Amino acid sequence: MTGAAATILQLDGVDLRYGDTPPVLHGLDLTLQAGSFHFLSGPSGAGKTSLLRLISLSHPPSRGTVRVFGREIDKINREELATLRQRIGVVFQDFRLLDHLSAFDNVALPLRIGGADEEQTARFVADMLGWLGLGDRLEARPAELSMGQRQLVCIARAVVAKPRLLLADEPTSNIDAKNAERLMNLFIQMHRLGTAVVIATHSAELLRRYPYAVLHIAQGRLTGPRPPAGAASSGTG
Amino acid sequence: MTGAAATILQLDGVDLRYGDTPPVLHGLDLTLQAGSFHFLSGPSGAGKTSLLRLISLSHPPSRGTVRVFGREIDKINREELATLRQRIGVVFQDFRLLDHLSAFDNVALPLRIGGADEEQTARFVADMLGWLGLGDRLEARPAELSMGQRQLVCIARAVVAKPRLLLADEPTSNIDAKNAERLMNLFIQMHRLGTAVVIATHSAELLRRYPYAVLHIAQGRLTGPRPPAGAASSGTG
Amino acid sequence: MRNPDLDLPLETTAFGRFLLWLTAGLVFLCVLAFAVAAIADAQLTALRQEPRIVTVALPPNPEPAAARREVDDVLAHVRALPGVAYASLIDEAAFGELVDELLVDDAADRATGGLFGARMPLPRLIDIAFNPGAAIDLPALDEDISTLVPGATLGDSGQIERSRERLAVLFRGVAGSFGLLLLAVIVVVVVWLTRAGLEAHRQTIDLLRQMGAGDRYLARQFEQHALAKALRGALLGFALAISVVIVVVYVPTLLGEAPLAAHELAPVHWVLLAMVPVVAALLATLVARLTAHHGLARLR
Amino acid sequence: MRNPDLDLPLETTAFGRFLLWLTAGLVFLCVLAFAVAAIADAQLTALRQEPRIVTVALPPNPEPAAARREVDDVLAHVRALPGVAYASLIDEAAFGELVDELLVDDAADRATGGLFGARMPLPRLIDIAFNPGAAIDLPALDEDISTLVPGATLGDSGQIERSRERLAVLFRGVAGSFGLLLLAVIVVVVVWLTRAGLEAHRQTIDLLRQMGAGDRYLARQFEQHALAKALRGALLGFALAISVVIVVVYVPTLLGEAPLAAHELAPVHWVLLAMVPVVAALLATLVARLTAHHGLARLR
Ligand SMILES: Nc1ncnc2c1ncn2[C@@H]1O[C@H](COP(=O)(O)OP(=O)(O)OP(=O)(O)O)[C@@H](O)[C@H]1O
Ligand SMILES: Nc1ncnc2c1ncn2[C@@H]1O[C@H](COP(=O)(O)OP(=O)(O)OP(=O)(O)O)[C@@H](O)[C@H]1O
Ligand SMILES: [Mg+2]
Ligand SMILES: [Mg+2]
Repeated sequence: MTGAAATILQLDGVDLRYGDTPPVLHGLDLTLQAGSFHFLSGPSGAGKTSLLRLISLSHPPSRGTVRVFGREIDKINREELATLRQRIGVVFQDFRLLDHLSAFDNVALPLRIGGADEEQTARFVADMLGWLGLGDRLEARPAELSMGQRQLVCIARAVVAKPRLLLADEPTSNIDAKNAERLMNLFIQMHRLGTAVVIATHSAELLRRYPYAVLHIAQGRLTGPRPPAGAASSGTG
Repeated sequence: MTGAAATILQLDGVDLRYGDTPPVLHGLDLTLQAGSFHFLSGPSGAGKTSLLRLISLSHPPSRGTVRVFGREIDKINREELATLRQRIGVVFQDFRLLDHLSAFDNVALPLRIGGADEEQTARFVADMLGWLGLGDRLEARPAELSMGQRQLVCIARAVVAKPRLLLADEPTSNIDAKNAERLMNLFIQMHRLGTAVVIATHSAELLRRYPYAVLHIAQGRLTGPRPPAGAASSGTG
Repeated sequence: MRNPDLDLPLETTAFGRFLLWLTAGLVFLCVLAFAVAAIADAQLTALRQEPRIVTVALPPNPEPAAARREVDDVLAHVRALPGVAYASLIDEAAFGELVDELLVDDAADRATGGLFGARMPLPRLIDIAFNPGAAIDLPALDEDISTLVPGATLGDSGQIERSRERLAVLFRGVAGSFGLLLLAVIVVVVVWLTRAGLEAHRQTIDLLRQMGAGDRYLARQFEQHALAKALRGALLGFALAISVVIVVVYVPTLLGEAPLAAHELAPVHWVLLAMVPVVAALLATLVARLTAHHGLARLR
Repeated sequence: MRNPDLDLPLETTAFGRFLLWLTAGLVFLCVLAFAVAAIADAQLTALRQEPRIVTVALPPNPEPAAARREVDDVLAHVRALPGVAYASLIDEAAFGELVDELLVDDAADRATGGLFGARMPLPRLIDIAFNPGAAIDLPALDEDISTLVPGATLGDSGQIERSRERLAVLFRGVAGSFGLLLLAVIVVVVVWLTRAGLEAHRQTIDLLRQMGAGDRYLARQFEQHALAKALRGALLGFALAISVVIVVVYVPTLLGEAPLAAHELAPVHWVLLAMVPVVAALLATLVARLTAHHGLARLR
């Protein structure tokens, strides 16, 4: 693993609960280093997405402390929080594309919010979508894309601004095997360049094929990081 | 296969195009018998969802004829069309749950639209959601469910009114292996009771495990029905 | 478990949010406009109920017989005209008093015989009262009378009443048309909101259709929603408007200013005003239903 | 490729759809209300510019010296009062003519010496003109004068003017307050629409935040949208209202009815009316910005 082993994220005794219901996650401790790569597995409803919400600073912990890029999030003001979030890329399980924007504009959002100039934005976005095989669909609205294509747009949006932390929630759920492999290679590439990557998945196939540490979640508790599940080799990227 | 071999759906030389773009589907011929079971496979963007839109009468063909339950759809008036649609259950790839309704009310929709009485509706819906393991989440809104749970609600909605034609678009994309097997057993059960079932999937795993005919779509053209891909046995339901 | 009519989340979009308030605002204005028209109408009725009186002045004539003949000629001519209720000579003593009253404020002075006493020759005045609403050709009458008695003149006290009458007609017309225009605006607003609702819920409508919902099932939701919202909005607007009418009309009356005479509003006016919110709500419901049906027929 | 300010699809929800039309409607009503206030104000100014004249009548006094003294006493007393512009005796011949004119229509008659000639003892009248706007204590004046000259009375010709004045003040106050109320309604509507917009775009806002958008980035979109829509709506409402003012005020004037005297509106009134849409649009923008900031701060 290249890149300094700087701590990007640290959870200490974190609980998460929605409303008045019992906590969905209990007493989590987790540390993510720059350039690390983890799978996050567990049955449906176990709390994978909830954990990613905590890590992406989109839901506050009900108990415990969360530190990102060395800062404790309870002590950060709103403006700084926005800046920190610009360094985190998220592939949402439900994509969350903006229906009224084209594929191009959806992918351009993080660059524009980050204040990149339009020329650079146009180049980055077109390159990224072209590489994903959507070069001829730049102006299509999400409703005019197949589900797999929408998922690719969502992934493009998460990685286009070169985040230091990439969180992908079931990123290949609607994507065929060939594309899935290309995507995994992209994630691996980013991890080699220093991005910390976490991929939530219920696909036994992925866990088997790629030799990375697995965080397993069950009944709201985290086990792991476990060492890679199988001894299979793969990941030619 | 039980049930008379009545023809439920027939496509003759059907094209489908969106707007002015080149057709997404070309010259399709397909016949579905009552109590049949097909997988529909093909790479992302091949047209699986588009074909299901044709079959579910939600998009008209650009050319050719579509007959459902023995009726040519061009010659059906609006009221009759509504009645025919009540016999078709669809699991959407993007779920399409109504955000403002509880899981219970979402699943109850087809029964209520069909005019079922409330008592029967309540029983059917609670049974179905209970069987899927959502018995304690009846009053949750879609936003309060995990993605896999949402997909289960969508499937419950598609099957609760016992349709004669069931179309499922990637029904296990967000569901773990254990639940996926339960669902496949449910679909197989329905097919044995006379429902024609079509399941679109990109999962090589499913195709390998279940011994049913496969319709393959590529570059807008349909090949098959092919005989079952693997010789694996399974489907204990 | 829930109300099955909740399929479309109409509450959350413009249709549900704004129908109530826009109906309230428009019915408020509409009731105000019709109230102005009703007040104008009431005043018009009152003006037309008053017998119109025109006064003829004959120059003084010192010769009693000739004077009496002149008066009789004029009375005979005038009484023969269509639309005349009565015509009579104002008695001279009373006229003398009238002149005194006009120029002398003090009752004591007047008791001592006034400024003029009763010995001065005064012009003789004849009051002609026309039936309410009669059409009167005053210039022709003026000419006839000065032919009968040279020097006789026609007072123009009717002139002011006719100007007020025309003003009342103008106000009734303008305010009434404005009220009708506002009802038309309600129709336009409901069409517009229903279309916006169809648009906003396009995906949900498609989904419900996919599950076999017919046009009637869908349109009914718009209709019921429109009825509930528009009725509440209309009653709200009506209550506000009636409060304003009462404040603007009766409070100045109590303060003694009385710029408008609303106590003259007839029961029929009040009934018509009370019908405005009902008509508005029914109109909104009907229009929502028709627009929804029409819009649904066009969506595929 | 596209305008980067399009992130929030404000066009498609109530905020975008209705801001323009609601602003137009409210500014329309607001300008009308202020126009009524301005007309009332113009009439008030006109009424106050007219010197108010009150007439004192002294009873006839056959003795010339005493009569002259009485007149001088009253003039001296009155001229010493604050606010009196001038006071003068109406000359007797002129008064005689006035009486003739009042009772005799015919110029020929009048030329022969009139009904009364100039030999009758007439009351002596004194006109007192007060400065525009002076506060006058008429009852006290009445008492003073009847102490000076027993039997002297104060005419009440000022009474009607004062009633019209009070009416104009009432109208100006009511219409002006209504106009201000409508500006307040605009504020409320914008707050409400902005909140509805925040609510409707909640998910999009959450998404943009997740990508690192700050409050300023998000609030700016509401603000810019509000400015564009409210300005267009306000100008539309202003244009409509001014058209109505012109139709209602000038057309009857041309027809000779002249119920309102708008030609008396001063330039300052027109400037104030023209400021209404500008103020409304700026108010809407400011309120949208503040509401958006406040709402965003509360969302997590
Ligand atoms: N907003 C919410 N309010 C209440 N409960 C919630 C909410 N979001 C999730 N939950 C509940 O929390 C639990 C964990 O949900 P989560 O989405 O984290 O699961 P997951 O591991 O991502 O599952 P999946 O594989 O199905 O996506 C589930 O039981 C879910 O019903
Ligand atoms: N509404 C639309 N307008 C225009 N083009 C569309 C529309 N819907 C789909 N397409 C295009 O038609 C093609 C087939 O789409 P479809 O959704 O049927 O694919 P799919 O086989 O279901 O793919 P996936 O596995 O990704 O869901 C794609 O190229 C897609 O971009
Ligand atoms: Mg999840
Ligand atoms: Mg698809």
